[in-house]
Amino acid sequence: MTTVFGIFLLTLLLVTAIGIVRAKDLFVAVMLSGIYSLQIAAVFFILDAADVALTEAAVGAGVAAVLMLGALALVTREERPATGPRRLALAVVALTALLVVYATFDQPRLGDPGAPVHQHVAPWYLAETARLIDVPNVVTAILASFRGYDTLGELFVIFTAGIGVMFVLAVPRDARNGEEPSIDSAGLRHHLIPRVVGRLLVPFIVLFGLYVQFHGDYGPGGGFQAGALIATGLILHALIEGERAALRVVHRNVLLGLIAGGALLYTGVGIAGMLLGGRFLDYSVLRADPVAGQHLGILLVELGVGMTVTGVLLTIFHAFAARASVR
Amino acid sequence: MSGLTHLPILAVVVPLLTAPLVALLRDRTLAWIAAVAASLCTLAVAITLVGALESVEYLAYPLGSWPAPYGIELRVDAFSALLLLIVTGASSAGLLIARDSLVGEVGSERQHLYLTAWLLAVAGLAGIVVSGDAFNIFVFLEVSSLATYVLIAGGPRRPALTAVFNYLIMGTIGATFYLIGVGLIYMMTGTLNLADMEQRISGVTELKPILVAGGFITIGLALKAAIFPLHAWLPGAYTHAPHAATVFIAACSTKVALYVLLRFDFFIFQGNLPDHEAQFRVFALPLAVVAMLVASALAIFERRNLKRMLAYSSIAHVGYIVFGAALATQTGLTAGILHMFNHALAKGTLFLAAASIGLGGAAVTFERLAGAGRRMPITTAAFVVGGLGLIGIPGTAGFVGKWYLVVGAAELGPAGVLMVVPLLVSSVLAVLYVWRAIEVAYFGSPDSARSSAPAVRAEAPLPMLAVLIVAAAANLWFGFLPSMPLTLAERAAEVLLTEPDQHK
Amino acid sequence: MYYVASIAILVTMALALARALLGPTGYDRVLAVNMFGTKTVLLLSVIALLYGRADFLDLALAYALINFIGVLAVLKFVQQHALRHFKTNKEA
Amino acid sequence: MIEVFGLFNYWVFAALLMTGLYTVIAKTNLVKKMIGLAMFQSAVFLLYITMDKVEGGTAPILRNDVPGQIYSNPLPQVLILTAIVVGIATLALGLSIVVRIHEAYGTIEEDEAAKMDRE
Amino acid sequence: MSLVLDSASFVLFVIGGAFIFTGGLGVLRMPDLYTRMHPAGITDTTGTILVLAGCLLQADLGLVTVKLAAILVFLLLTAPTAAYALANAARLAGVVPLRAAPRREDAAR
Repeated sequence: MTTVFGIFLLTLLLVTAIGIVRAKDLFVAVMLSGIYSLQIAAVFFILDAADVALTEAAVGAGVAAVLMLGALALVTREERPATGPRRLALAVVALTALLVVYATFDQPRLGDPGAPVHQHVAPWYLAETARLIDVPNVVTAILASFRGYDTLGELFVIFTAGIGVMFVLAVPRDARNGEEPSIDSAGLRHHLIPRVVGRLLVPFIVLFGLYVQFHGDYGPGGGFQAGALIATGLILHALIEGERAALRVVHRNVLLGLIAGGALLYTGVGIAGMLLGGRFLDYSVLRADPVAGQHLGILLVELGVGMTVTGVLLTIFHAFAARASVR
Repeated sequence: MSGLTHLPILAVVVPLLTAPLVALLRDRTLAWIAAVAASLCTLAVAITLVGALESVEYLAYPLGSWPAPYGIELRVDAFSALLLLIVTGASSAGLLIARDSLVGEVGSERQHLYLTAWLLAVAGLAGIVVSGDAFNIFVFLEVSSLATYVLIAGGPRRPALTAVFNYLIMGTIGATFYLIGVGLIYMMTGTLNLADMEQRISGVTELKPILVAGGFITIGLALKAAIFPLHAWLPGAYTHAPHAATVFIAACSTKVALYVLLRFDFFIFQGNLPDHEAQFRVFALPLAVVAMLVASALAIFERRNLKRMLAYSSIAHVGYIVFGAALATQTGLTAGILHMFNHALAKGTLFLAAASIGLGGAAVTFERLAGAGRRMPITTAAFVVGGLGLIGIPGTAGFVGKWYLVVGAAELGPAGVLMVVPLLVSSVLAVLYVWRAIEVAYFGSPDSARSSAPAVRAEAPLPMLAVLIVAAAANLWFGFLPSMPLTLAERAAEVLLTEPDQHK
Repeated sequence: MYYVASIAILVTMALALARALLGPTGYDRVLAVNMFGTKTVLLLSVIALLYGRADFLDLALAYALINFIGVLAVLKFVQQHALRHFKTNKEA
Repeated sequence: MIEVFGLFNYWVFAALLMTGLYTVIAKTNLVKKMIGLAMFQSAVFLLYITMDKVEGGTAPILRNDVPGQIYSNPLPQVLILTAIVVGIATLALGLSIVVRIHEAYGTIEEDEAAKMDRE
Repeated sequence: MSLVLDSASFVLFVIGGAFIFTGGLGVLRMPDLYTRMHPAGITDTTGTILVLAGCLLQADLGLVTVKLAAILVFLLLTAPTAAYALANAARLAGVVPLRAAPRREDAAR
């Protein structure tokens, strides 16, 4: 039955995708891509990927939508009728699709327990996690320890994006093309009810983010999801109170500190493993008991990820928002 | 556990750890010193690795001490060490001149962010070449790509923005194609570790997904490596990036993508796909030949911007490298891999010279180049050395690579001898465009009304000049004594051509 | 028993999607997006219980929070945009 | 019937991949291109997550109260978590460049900006 | 006891599902924005409460109940807020309710 649900949702997903492509108003396209994210996240949930569903929802429907709106506020909203290379596009797309569909016929079917992916590496993780790391969430165990180096890379990907956006948008705005009138980003000043409710919610969202951060060993969650949630909570604060007020609460330098601090914390834990006689990112040597060491290591690196992600997402949001406000 | 054990990871960790520190340093000079120190340290690590690899086939480093297919493993062999040398060398050269060269291009209040992105690019590229895990390569590919976009976006004129946007779109499509390919291989083998993949892929009987994966990975990385029809992003990106960044990017970013491409095609697919070498040859050889001829011709017709001309020449030289690899013989691969090193040297020198000529953030147009031979004799001399290397004149490093390419092609018999023709034609074309630049530099008279270049004798500041002289000297050094890169390239070719069951 | 609710929710999602695609005003779409979001929250809660993994209700909770922020962000954008057009028109 | 269901996800993956790639290549609007790129990447997420599902399995969060529980494959999930981060990072950087392009050229249509570059 | 609970939540699910479906139908079929907000605001929220109540009856007492209750409270807080803000924004932007404008094309502007 859930398979049918999945197929239904996937069909909706396709309809949404086509709607996004056809929408002439970019604002509509952004809203539809919010729906798109929710749908694909629901599909992930049905396919047993709880952590991924949480991330996709927080990132796609939350952060990405807010970022795209922030960018749209700075550029034109209407799309000019396209005159792009349609023939070339169709040819490339058709070729790619043929390749992919050709490959499907030899692929294992959905849910086939005999598929190679379920035979080789994965069973080891499922069997050994309890003994070696002793956290129930195997996804967290792999993410933070077995493949912790990938996560270090992931952290630096988002770090690079943060540095990049800061760098790219650090240029003073060119006055030549600034024909749009400036807008005071005062927040939703005139809306009493959303403000009150929003203010009420902000601490709960941050609290929930912290729960997701530290509960990631036991349930879906972890540093990245928590970072995205906390960042969305603080973005909500900025939305209702305005940029300046939000920056007074969390200053830019604090954000930069968070970004760099998280990255340094993760790398530092790795180096500590090296100095204590193990390899890079070896947490077992952090404590006398290897399993306790793993717990400590996972806690610290997840914290690092959470810090950097929160800092980067907020920085990016402020970089866009600051450009829209009075200069 | 000796200090040597940690060498592979140090190549990644040193720049990675320095990057956030540099972001925190507001002072331009301090940030620059830290970045240079990190880059030089990484270069030292690379040199030590080359030394350490003389006695062993490869160095493996299991991260987090988890055993190989379950954890991520770094694996450094001769091929990776050579690439690491190129990456760190180019980065150090670029960074050493960055302090003088970035003035007028990147505002001093955001230079620490720029240098952070630079270190991240180094870490990303180093991470790719030392990694032994297919997905890990993707992650570091993205670190390096994002950082490279930032480096190019720092260009002082607005075409830099459109150029970097193009690159971002194409680069992301390329990386995503790679991800699809890795996903399909993972689906059929259940593993992500390259060495394990190589073993297990021979047991896969359903070939369609593997074949499609081969297609996706090859096309995706070809986009990143700017192999001929997929090169559209490259000229704009090289032309409009800040001069110092061009030195770094042009010398190594396409080569790292080629490295991954060769790893996959010769390491993973040849063991499983029947006649994969023949397929690769049929697919890649014509592309390489067309690239060598068309891109060289485009370079000749580029009459405005020196950097754009050199960028087209880079596309042609990617063609040379692919040509060598497509021969799929020991000599051919050696030649291709050696040419990676030599081309990085020659192109690095040329772009270093271009950076001196365009000092202060000016675009390096031919007008600005005019009369450089009188204003900046040393710089122009170095430019000539690099240009000769590009052509492949005996005595420069570029000659050795081309010589091996000719030998490798000729080994294939009569058809191979025929393949020598485009090599020679392309070299003749290279003579034409390099000569034109030299002619303008020595004999062109600057049109004082239109040129902003100072007419008096004015070499670049000493640090830039020193780096340039070292680079030009290296071109000559490795032209007469090519044994170090040659040995590495030979061993790399051996590794690539060994069948999976013959390892260990 | 959960299926009854799930099917009703899924069908409603399709209806809301249709409204989001049809428009006509931006506000209609915001309404539809909001409705779609709450339906996703419900669907996740029901499926979490259906799978017998009630610990996944965290997800539904997160969705509920994010959905609200999304709607507010969209509203703020629309408001800014209307303001900008208003100003441009006045200046013109 | 089960044959069709078992491959449906992959076909949707192919369709989304096509839609995204088409948007990136055929549209000239830079924001639309970024949206297309995000869709293109999310199609790959679907590919990976589809292969993690095991019939009768549940999410890989171990529970001791149910003996003999089958779990779905955790590894693709970990990979996609990383890939999602890569996606948002690319999106953010791309959008910031779009904003700068709009400031420098006054347009976010690729062909118009290219025309200005040629002049 | 469990039979009573089961049948109670079954009834709640069915009624809630019906409400939700009606709400969705209303959002699609009603003629203009403000009339559409009515089913979205009231009918839909009722359905949400009923379905979540049905879930509450099924869950064991403990953290799960708390979470379900939290979801319920959040939805009850945010749904009317969003609806209010939406109506307010639309009214300020000049979307005219149907009775004042005989044709929908006018109302859309």
